[in-house]
Amino acid sequence: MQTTLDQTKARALRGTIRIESAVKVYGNPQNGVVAVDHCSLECPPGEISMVVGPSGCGKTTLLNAIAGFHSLTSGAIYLDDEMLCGPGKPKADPGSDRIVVFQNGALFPWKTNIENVIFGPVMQGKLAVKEAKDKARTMMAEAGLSGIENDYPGQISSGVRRRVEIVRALMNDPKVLLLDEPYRALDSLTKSVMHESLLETCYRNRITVFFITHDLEEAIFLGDQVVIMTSRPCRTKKLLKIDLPHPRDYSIVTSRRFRELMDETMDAVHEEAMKAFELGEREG
Amino acid sequence: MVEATITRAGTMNEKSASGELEVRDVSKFYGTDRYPKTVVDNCSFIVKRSKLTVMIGPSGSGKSTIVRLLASFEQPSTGVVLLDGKKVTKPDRDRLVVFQESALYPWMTTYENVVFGPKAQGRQGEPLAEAARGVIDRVGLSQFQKSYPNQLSGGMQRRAELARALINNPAIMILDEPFRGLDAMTKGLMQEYYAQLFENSQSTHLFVTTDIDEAIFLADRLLIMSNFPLRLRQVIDVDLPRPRRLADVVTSDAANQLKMTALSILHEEALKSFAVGNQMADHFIESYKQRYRPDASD
Amino acid sequence: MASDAEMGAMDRHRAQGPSAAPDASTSFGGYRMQIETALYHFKNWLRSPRPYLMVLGFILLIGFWWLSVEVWKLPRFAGMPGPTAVVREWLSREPMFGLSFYTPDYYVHILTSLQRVFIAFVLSTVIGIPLGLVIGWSRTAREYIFPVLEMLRPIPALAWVPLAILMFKSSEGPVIFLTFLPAFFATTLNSMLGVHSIDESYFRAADCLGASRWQVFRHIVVPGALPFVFTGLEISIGLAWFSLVAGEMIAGEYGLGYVIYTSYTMVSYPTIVIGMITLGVVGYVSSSIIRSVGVFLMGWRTRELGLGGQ
Amino acid sequence: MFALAQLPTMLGTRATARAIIAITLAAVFWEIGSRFGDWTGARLPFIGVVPPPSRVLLVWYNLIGDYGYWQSWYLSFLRVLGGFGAAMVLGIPFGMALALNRTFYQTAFPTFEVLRPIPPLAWVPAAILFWPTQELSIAFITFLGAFYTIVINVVGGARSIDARYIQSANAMGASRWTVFRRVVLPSTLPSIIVGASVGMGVTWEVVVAAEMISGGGSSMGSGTGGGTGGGLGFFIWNSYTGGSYEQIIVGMISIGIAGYISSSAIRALGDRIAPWLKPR
Repeated sequence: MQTTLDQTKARALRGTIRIESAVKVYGNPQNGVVAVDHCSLECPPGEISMVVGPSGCGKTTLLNAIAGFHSLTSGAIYLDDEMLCGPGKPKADPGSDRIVVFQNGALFPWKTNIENVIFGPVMQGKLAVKEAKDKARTMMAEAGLSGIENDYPGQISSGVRRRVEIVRALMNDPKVLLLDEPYRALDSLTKSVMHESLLETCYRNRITVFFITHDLEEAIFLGDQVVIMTSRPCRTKKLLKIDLPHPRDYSIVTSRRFRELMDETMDAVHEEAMKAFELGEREG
Repeated sequence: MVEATITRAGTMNEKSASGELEVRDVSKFYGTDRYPKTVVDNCSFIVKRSKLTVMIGPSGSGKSTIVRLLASFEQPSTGVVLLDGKKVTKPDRDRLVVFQESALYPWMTTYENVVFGPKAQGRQGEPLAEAARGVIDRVGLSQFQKSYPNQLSGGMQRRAELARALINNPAIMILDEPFRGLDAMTKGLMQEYYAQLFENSQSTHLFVTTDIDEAIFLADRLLIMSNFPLRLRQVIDVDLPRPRRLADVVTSDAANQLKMTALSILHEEALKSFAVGNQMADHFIESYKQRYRPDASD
Repeated sequence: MASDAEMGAMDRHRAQGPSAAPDASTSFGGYRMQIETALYHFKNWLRSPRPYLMVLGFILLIGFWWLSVEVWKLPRFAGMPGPTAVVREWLSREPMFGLSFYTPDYYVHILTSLQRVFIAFVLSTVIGIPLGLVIGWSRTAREYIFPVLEMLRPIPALAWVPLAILMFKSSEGPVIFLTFLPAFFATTLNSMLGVHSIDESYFRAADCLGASRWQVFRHIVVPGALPFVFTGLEISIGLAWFSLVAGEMIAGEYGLGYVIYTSYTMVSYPTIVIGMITLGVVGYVSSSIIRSVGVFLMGWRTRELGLGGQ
Repeated sequence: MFALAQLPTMLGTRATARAIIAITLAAVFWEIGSRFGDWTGARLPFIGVVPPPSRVLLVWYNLIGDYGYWQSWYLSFLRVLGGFGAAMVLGIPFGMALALNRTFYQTAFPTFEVLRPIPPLAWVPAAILFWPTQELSIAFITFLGAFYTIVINVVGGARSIDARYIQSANAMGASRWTVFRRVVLPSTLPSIIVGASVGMGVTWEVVVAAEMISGGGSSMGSGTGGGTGGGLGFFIWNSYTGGSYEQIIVGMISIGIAGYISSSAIRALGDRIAPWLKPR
């Protein structure tokens, strides 16, 4: 564990996300729908923060605010010491220091995988196409993705597509990676392998990860900290530091400590799930 | 056969019928004689009477194919499928499938969906209405009898589909990854819910999944399948006490032991399909179906 | 690893198999493979009942036509041109009514119609695609421009005939305008819908990756809308032919629609059918061309759908 | 939920305001454009010959009490309904048969596809020759226009039914007729509705042209007073030959409104017979 950390320590101390009593109200501020209610949260640099909550609870609203897709009604979000959004600036500017990996994937289907991967640096004019391609090839090879550079995303499996998308994000050398339930559509076995691959990537690049999920097992397996959210409006219910040793592999899910952690959090999550479930029933 | 149907229909309101399904040396090839491709390779297993058998394997390994064979939507290339010792050849209501994504008829309300099967078999009137209400009540959808499927949440759709299958009293219920695509939390609730349904009915179920936790939580017997082409790797008996609760199973040592065993086999299988291009199996079958579907257009 | 061997085998299979013709060209190189696959499909097709039933269908249609008009001379059918009369006229070196494969006039009419459709189609494409993309992409543009289009759209193109004749003094002007109008609406509308069909997350991803507004237009809006744009173009060329005929009938001096109508007034009935069939063929060919261009430009899509071999 | 529901209305009002601005501007330009010649003596191209909207409105106002004008509406609607109705009645069973019977499909569909590229209006002379009355030939061409669209949509809809729907119906013991009646038909309904609304548009297009060609070519009708024999297409053509340019525009707008009403009716009907398509 220690060696992995040391190697990357130089890059580790950037990319803190601090959310300070964020509020998001849809519609009229007085009587609108409160999606996020005074939510405060800090994601330490170079760590994986897992945000767990039932679907529709407003986690994605939070992510959208960080990424700059949506505005906040009040509150502030900081990246390191820079204010992304806050008083006087309700909406952050989207930028390549915070890159989102979407729930259903957003590789451009009309571009080959390598064209997708070089999209960021080429668009920003940071790299010429040729240099970008060289770099992309190296990065894809590191991630075990050689040989599919010139395929279209539609030709590879959805698991591989997510890995390409993460490489596309990393090409921009972002401070933060924002993942919005990226593995939801995958079956649980593929998911388990995807998790190991993501962890490996994170060890290598040591970037801050903000990962939304409603799968508790996924959260504990991947996370350095797990934040459990209440269902609508979204607030932090419980914050749990995960002390499982790194590097982790999938055998850890059957370890005693892992199960203790599951046990500790299960009730909190279950309670919120029930709430959301009933809410859904009533609406239907 | 006719006799059996009549008795089952007669005993509608009692405990469900239950049968035993045997798969003997079944293989399935797709493609042409020039390019044959084995999807299911010489599988033999028994879905035991009144037990919940769970089949688990990586996605794209051909599990859905075997479901189609069991329901006789397709015929095996070699081997036979036997229900209570008799060979099955046609789709029938003694083997009903609950599909991966909801196959509720979107143009019918919950109630109409549920009574579709019995009505098609000529049953009607107040006894049917009562049975339907009973089943809908059992899955907790009484208030949603008049809702169309797209007005129901994902979890409710799955329950409506369970109800639609249950009212037909199938000898075998086949569930093909019924909770896939639900979010993890709803899924947990649905699993507990389904386990309860099964425990109350004690009919024969075959449940197909890729989720190890789901499998161990639900199963009486666990069939672990290998990657494309589908083969039976191992059968594990799960003798956790019933009724089960999710929280108990997660913390139980016995379940954990089982999980470790199963994971070691499955992880290896998953890794195989993780290699770039694991879509091949799906891809192949999909394009096959596109091509050889009856009336495939030019 | 055993799985590697399996993968290899499968890959090879994929390349050769009936399922994946486009992959063959990328991974196993060569037209040979493609030709082989095509031949294989062709043989399969010949072995199926499809070609024979198809021919049967044609025979039934033409047979019915022939029998009812020329053999049984059913009431009302008797006055119609029969198939042998049409074919005889069409292949004759000295056609009774003036139009056949051997008369230059025949080709002048085809070329005139083609030219009109071509001009109208190019105009509608050049104006319609950018307009559609812009009103699809920019909310402001849509809110200002779209209502005006929606006001005009329900008016059938052919209701414009008299106004078109008044507005364009030349003889070509009205016909081209009438041909242009429905094609333009179809192209614009579909381009707009195409932009709407693009998943929001593609725009967001591009924002994240630092693309400028113009780059988003160039790399997301244009390729993302392409499938719809081409659907629009196919509809548009169909509509162009549709209203061209009416335009030529009412206001033209040459062209296939004109041929059909004047043949009627001049009682040269076989020529009507010649005109109709020619129209059908030319129309079909032109939309096939559009379709092929679309398939060529959207290689990623065919592959994604896994339909390449078909 | 309440505020979320408000959101689209708020946006809606801005969009409405912009729509009104845009349409008003367009009308103003039209007015100026067509009157420019009167004011300066230099008539603008294209727009210069078009009568200004104010005069069109005036003429329209005067026509509101005119029997012939409403007669044209009535006749056109009658033709549209006739042709369209026939196309539905024949097209839906034909399309279903194509989709469900393989042999029939393989026999008839190529022929259908060969005939389809011939534009309906190219059939005008043949139709006039064949049918004993002009009314029937117009009806035939109208029918043809909608028929192709409806058949194509029915075939497409019925052939893309999710196989699982049929499989589970079979497994539950449904007879062939039940499967058709309760599964195939309702799942094709959305495409039938789409086909119908597109077909309705084509029908109006064809009716107008057919009225112009067959009616306009003949000598029936009564000069400027609006067509007594011929429907809205004929009304336009008559106004043109009679030199009443304002009436041309009135006719065009009337047809636009009529077409819009018909397709709204189809949509409303679609919502009624396929209530499950409405989201919650």
